[in-house]
Amino acid sequence: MKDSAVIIIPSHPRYLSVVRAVTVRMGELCGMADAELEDVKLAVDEACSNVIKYAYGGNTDKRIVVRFKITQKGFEVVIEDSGLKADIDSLKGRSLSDVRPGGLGIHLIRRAFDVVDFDDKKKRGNRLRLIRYMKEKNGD
Amino acid sequence: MKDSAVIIIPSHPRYLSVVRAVTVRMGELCGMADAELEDVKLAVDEACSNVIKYAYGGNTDKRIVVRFKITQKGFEVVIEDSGLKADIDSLKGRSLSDVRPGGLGIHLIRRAFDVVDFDDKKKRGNRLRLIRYMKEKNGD
Amino acid sequence: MEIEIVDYKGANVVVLSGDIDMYSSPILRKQLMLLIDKKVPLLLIDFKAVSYIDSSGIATFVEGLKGMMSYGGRLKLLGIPEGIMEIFNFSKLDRVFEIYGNIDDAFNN
Amino acid sequence: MEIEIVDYKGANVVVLSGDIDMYSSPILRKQLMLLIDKKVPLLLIDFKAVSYIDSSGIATFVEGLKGMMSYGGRLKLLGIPEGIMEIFNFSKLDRVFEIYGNIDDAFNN
Ligand SMILES: Nc1ncnc2c1ncn2[C@@H]1O[C@H](COP(=O)(O)OP(=O)(O)O)[C@@H](O)[C@H]1O
Ligand SMILES: Nc1ncnc2c1ncn2[C@@H]1O[C@H](COP(=O)(O)OP(=O)(O)O)[C@@H](O)[C@H]1O
Repeated sequence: MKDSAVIIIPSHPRYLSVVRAVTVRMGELCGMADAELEDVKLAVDEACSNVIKYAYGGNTDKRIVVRFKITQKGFEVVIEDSGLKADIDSLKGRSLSDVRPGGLGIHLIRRAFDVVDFDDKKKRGNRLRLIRYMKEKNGD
Repeated sequence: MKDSAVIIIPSHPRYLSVVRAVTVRMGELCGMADAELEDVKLAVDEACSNVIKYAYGGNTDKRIVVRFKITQKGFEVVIEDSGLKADIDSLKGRSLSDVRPGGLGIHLIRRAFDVVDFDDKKKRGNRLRLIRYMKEKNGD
Repeated sequence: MEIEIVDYKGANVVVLSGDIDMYSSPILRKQLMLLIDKKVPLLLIDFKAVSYIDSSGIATFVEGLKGMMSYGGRLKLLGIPEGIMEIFNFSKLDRVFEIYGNIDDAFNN
Repeated sequence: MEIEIVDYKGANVVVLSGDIDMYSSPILRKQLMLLIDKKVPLLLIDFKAVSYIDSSGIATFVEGLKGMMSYGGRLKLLGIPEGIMEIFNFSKLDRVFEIYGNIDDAFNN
């Protein structure tokens, strides 16, 4: 299991801090700068919050599995649940000029990750795949 | 899976920072104070370092599974590997008055946890069970 | 997240610290709504020690702002750290909130 | 962990920051051994910005100390944060190392 790690948490908001901590450490291992770490941490948190809210309808004792993978191309995060299937069409945030609470999470996820994709092959629940391509570094 | 979390890492020292981060967050959820958090973080790190060194003989692409559980009684951490069985008799640190490199890890683990126990029932590899009993808090 | 409510020249200042996320924002929401239900004319939110905010935290302030605007109250945010300001900018909410550098600026403007 | 080697009145100061663990201590060990192989008479280790040390880090300094003692060199530790001092105390190594509050004390004693 080279260059990957998995964290499994209950679907309770109090464990989101655990996921954030793992995300930051994995991002550091991937060589991310502070601003990138902040964006990626927020995005993974938002995706897990959405699992709690929508896939599990607020049920706090289900499981969320978050896999991290550091590859040549970048940083990959896969978030799995066994809750209600996401309706891909409803998966859009509000227009940012429409000021109201909510609808911001999806934008924050898309801002941090180049690929944001639900895996159709998963039978029960959802598997959301996030990939952030890493820019080549000077001198590397 | 109420009040528990699992982190799975490769047996490479660079992932120890991930385990430390999870340990601290879980300890916080358990209500630990800063000094306790430091002790527990160090102990879990030492136990995982020993898995890399002894159970896996320095092999860095095996798996380490660390389970955290917050119970009424306290904080439980279970560390599993699929490496060489630990020889329980060799599992003692040096005398602290014997100054030499090494032999400190076991002491640091025992300092933080009330129970430090290998599970005999595990067939392949090791399952180390660590429990720290939490003191009742005033007013709780 | 920790919440402390202090008085500054007669105004309520909500001093926040730590992470505002889906776990802590309902607690924050409750505190804000207690003040808003009392129709406080001015509410200052001190962000200096906030280390993190997610969309549920942002949503809580949008809700608070709408609540206060309904009776002509003013909600002012101050001391927002750079990383958090960046999220207000991104979500275009920097145009909607009154944002100040420090408590004096917030109080006097 | 970051390592910076600076000069202080002709002495080598190894300024460390971040976490010293099983991942970073081999890197630290290599740096110390380069200096010790040159038989530097005095080596100051600045711990002020060290956030964490595990037993592999401690072992690295024990090894460094033994290496320096073999030729009469002196290894001095300074600015050790409280939480880290606690581990030196627990392991009874506070009696073995020369430990100082700041760089002047370390240099002058
Ligand atoms: N994991 C998910 N499963 C199902 N629906 C989701 C999921 N994540 C987001 N959605 C849908 O996408 C919409 C936009 O999500 P988001 O931008 O996070 O805003 P918010 O959750 O604040 O409404 C949500 O209102 C919801 O309908
Ligand atoms: N997970 C393990 N598997 C097998 N043996 C172990 C394990 N952990 C510790 N040991 C044994 O216990 C001894 C003491 O461990 P420790 O106090 O961590 O010191 P060190 O690793 O620095 O020698 C080790 O030298 C080793 O023989």
